[in-house]
Amino acid sequence: MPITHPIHKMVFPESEGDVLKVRDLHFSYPDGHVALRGISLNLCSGDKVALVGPNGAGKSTLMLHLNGILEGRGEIELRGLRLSRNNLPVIRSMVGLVFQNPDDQLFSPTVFEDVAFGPLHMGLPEADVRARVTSALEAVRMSAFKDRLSHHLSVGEKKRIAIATVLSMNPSVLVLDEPSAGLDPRARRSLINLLRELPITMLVSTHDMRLVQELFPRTVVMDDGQIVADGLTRDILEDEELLTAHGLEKP
Amino acid sequence: MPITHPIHKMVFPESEGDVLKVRDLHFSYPDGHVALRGISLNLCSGDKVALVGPNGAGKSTLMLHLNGILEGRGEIELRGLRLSRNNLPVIRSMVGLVFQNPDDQLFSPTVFEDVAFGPLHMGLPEADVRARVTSALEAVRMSAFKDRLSHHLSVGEKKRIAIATVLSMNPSVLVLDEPSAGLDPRARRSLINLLRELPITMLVSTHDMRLVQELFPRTVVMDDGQIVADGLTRDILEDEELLTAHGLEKP
Amino acid sequence: MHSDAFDRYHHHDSALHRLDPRIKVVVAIAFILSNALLPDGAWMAFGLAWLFLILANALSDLGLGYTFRRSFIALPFALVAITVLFSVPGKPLSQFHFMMWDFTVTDAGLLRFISIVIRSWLSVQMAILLVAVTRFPDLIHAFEHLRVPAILTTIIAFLYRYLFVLTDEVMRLLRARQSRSAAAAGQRSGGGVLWRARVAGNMSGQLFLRSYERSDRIYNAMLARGYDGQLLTLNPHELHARDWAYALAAFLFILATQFVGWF
Amino acid sequence: MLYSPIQPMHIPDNFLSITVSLICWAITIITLGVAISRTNKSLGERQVPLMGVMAAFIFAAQMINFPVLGGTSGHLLGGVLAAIALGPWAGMLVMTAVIAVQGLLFQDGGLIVMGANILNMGLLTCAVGYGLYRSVIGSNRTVKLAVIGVAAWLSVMAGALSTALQIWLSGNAQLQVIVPAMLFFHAFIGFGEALITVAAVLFIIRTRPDLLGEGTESAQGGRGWILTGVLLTLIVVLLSPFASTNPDGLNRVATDLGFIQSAQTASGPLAGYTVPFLESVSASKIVAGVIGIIVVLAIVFITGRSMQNKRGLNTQSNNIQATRPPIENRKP
Ligand SMILES: Nc1ncnc2c1ncn2[C@@H]1O[C@H](COP(=O)(O)OP(=O)(O)OP(=O)(O)O)[C@@H](O)[C@H]1O
Ligand SMILES: Nc1ncnc2c1ncn2[C@@H]1O[C@H](COP(=O)(O)OP(=O)(O)OP(=O)(O)O)[C@@H](O)[C@H]1O
Ligand SMILES: [Mg+2]
Ligand SMILES: [Mg+2]
Repeated sequence: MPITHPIHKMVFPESEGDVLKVRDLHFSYPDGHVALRGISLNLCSGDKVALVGPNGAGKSTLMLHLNGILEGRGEIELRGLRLSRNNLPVIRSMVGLVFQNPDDQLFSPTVFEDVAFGPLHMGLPEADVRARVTSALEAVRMSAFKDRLSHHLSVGEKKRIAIATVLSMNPSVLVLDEPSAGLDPRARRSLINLLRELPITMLVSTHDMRLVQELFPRTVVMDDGQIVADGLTRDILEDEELLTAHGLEKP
Repeated sequence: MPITHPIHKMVFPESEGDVLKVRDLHFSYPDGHVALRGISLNLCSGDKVALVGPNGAGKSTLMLHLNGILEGRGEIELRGLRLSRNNLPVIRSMVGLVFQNPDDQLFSPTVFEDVAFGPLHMGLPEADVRARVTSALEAVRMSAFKDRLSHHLSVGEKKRIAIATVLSMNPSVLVLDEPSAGLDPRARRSLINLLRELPITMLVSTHDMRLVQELFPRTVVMDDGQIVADGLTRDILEDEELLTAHGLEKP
Repeated sequence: MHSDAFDRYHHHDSALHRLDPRIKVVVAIAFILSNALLPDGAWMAFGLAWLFLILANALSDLGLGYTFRRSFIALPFALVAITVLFSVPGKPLSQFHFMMWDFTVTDAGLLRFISIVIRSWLSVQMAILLVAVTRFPDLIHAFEHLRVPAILTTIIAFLYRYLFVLTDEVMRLLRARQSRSAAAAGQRSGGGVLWRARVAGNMSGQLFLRSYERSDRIYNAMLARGYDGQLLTLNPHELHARDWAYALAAFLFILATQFVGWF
Repeated sequence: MLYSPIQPMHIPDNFLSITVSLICWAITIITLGVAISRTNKSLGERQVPLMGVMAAFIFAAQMINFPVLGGTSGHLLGGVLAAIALGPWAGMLVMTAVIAVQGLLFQDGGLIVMGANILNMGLLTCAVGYGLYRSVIGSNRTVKLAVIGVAAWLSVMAGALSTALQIWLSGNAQLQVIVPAMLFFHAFIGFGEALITVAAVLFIIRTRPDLLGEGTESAQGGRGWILTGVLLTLIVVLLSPFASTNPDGLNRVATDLGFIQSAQTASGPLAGYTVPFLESVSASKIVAGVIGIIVVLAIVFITGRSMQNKRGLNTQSNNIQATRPPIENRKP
């Protein structure tokens, strides 16, 4: 199985410096299943990076490490701050994690309450909270939905609100787990436009290779708990051997 | 908005006769929402038909009518048998409905019990039930999973078992609601191969336009409770105007 | 999905695994009942019961230590029995004063306490062994055969099936909450107790709605496959001579334990 | 955190005497028998998946916790929520399934004492909760929520009180110690239960108010439930202080009923399960056990039989004939 060598440090034109550094991260689930076997990854400010790989590659597991929900062996640094138990709350305000299923993310009855959860939990004064909610909803173009019940929204709308719930925390990095799953073509298109517009560093896991091609200059391929390729998207998508070896397909 | 005219009767080369006839079907949900506004549709034996359309078009609602779970105004005929309260059990054995989420479909603790559920409720003797379970599991290539517990399966495996649960009823038509949602490329590919092999009439709703292109000679487009186009897939996929008008995209 | 931790079943192919689930259930209950009937301080009988447990363990192919190790999880409950020390009349051993009450530890109390802990430890190990060698669906079938009303066993079967789906859902909800439980640098975070309780309540309400709607979809799926108010299953269990032999041996052993305990 | 939350009310095996365990089983089985026939009448064929998934919901919802004070956390027990959302009878069945699985699969509570556990955590909580809720069904939202909160708190206290009484009747604790200890501890748990239940109900009212209509409209024996709720409330409110400050009265009653031996002499350790008219302590214990077992088996058998006969007929099968034999008869 020929595997492109991971490129550990890539500087893209728009990069300004390191936002996220992961060094040699290992993790096993309590039942003994080894999910991560030495992950190293750098994200620079402004990067938009796709994370692809077959089911069970460990993508979600890696993402759950980035704001300390899971705790593996290895080093994670955010804007120079090393992740540890003591600074978890601060780290969590810097990493905005959006889960695949927006229903998991939206647990409050109204959109406003949901978007306000993060800022409220951070102990901000009320005026700040309101300001943040307003601007987060504006960023995802859902200002009109402030008082709606989350429960009754369409999947595409829920997805946008889910992104707003982390934007309201002013994160340095946005980490999205399979954002386009289950969307119809129109909602998917509108999500792509939204992600393109957001001026924020992001790491996005997906099975949607066309999304990768359209949106992300850089792609990281994972399989079996390891990074097996990391480079320019156009190079990776040309490497048919690599793709089929890891259960992927050319768009 | 230019709309291709629905083609009410299309005879494809492999057709042998009508399996399913829907005539002028109307339906409103109890809350007053009008979901179907006069649907007419014919399916011939051996047809494999894709049902596409934006979220909320009424695809799932239509499918729930085909075996009498919802009851609207209009006529539905299966192999010449008119659907009515009295023959519901017979109709239900003729229409194999597979829901989007296999977790909703697999409600028994073990795979065997789930696949046996349909035949048992048809009142078949035990030996027949066992024979049907065996052949249904063989058809989806999951014979080895008979005694497994449903909740330990992967999504792709669950999907196959969900299809087996209706195959065991020897249906005349297979009706699948978004079968490829949430599958990774490998599992999706294996599902496509499975559907291609199954020698059975099927109506499949999906948002996956590439699946439509690969698998289905005929496509039906729904929007807002109506059928807005019905014809050869290659014609419909060429009609960019039609596609964008109904929130779809060329694969 | 990943909530395998919920499944206590261990897959092996031992004599005990192959035994008819009805026999296993009845013997386990008889054993637990027999423990409850033993008098305090019947050390010999306790020893015999332990021997029974060890024999069963040996038949199970799980390794002798399995139930023993698992049983420690249940042991903290024994502390609840501490009140027994003071409540049984007998010869005082020691005395102390706490708040407005006087407590006297008696010899009979101590005897009762030790006996209760041993008996309940034995019982817990048997229960652990039972679910470790019987798949839960088989257990449900056994209860069906033992005339537990079908509606209850059916609810339990559904509970078992959706336990995994819903706990996965809860895990994801909890993670989502956790990942947004942030603090600005140098700020105290967390909100008040009432607010936190409200968030937990909202999550429960959310889960409730989703469960309710899921049950609708399941009902549809059942209708689509011919459900008409009755749940039918094929029951693969048959009692063989071997099963009866094991049952007989077990009951004789348990009777012997009772005999030793009382005379 | 992949375990079922450990609840202090789950009694393990051997912590109650055989007699008390069996009496609790008898009460539980009779109540469940009624519950089964009532739910068959009111909910129809849709009940099966609904109650099954709701049972899984209660189980899963118990994992949702929130930090309270000093590292402790509160979570839902669910009896009141189940009773409000599904109606009292269905709520009881759902709670029974939850407790049965906790006992069977996780050894969280014993098997012989499961009757007591179901009674304390399933039946009583649903009865108190629904009874109080039923009395304010027409009222405005604030009153409703307040009463639901009180009901949730009381349901936990009722369960705790009944647990305490069972332990005492088994001769394993002194009344004046166990009652205040259990109630004090559970007052806090009940507080968490009340907060979460109210918030969850509020959530449902705001998003799907129609769901709460359904369980309550089926209010058969509506007045009866109010009476039950108020009665149980009174018992908790009056009995708790009485039991902890003036145990002698209750002791006398229990002694007269033959539960507790007042003798302070040699037979002390065997206090617990005796048939009063038998002289030999050990023999009477065995007889008591055997009688209890026979009674329970008889009840199980009879209810099982009658349910089996009713099931096919009571399910509301308007469009399908339900003539097939139920599960039990289709053994190969
Ligand atoms: N809670 C858990 N306990 C045990 N094993 C787990 C758990 N969660 C995930 N795993 C296992 O860890 C591996 C990585 O899982 P992960 O969810 O990170 O994959 P993924 O790349 O996100 O896959 P997908 O594309 O399906 O989302 C898989 O083999 C999975 O089975
Ligand atoms: N139980 C219900 N009560 C009221 N309205 C409903 C109900 N279920 C669906 N609807 C509405 O009926 C319309 C059709 O819904 P349906 O689920 O059939 O769409 P769909 O084409 O399957 O969409 P999707 O692609 O998202 O699955 C939608 O507007 C939906 O909001
Ligand atoms: Mg994932
Ligand atoms: Mg649909």
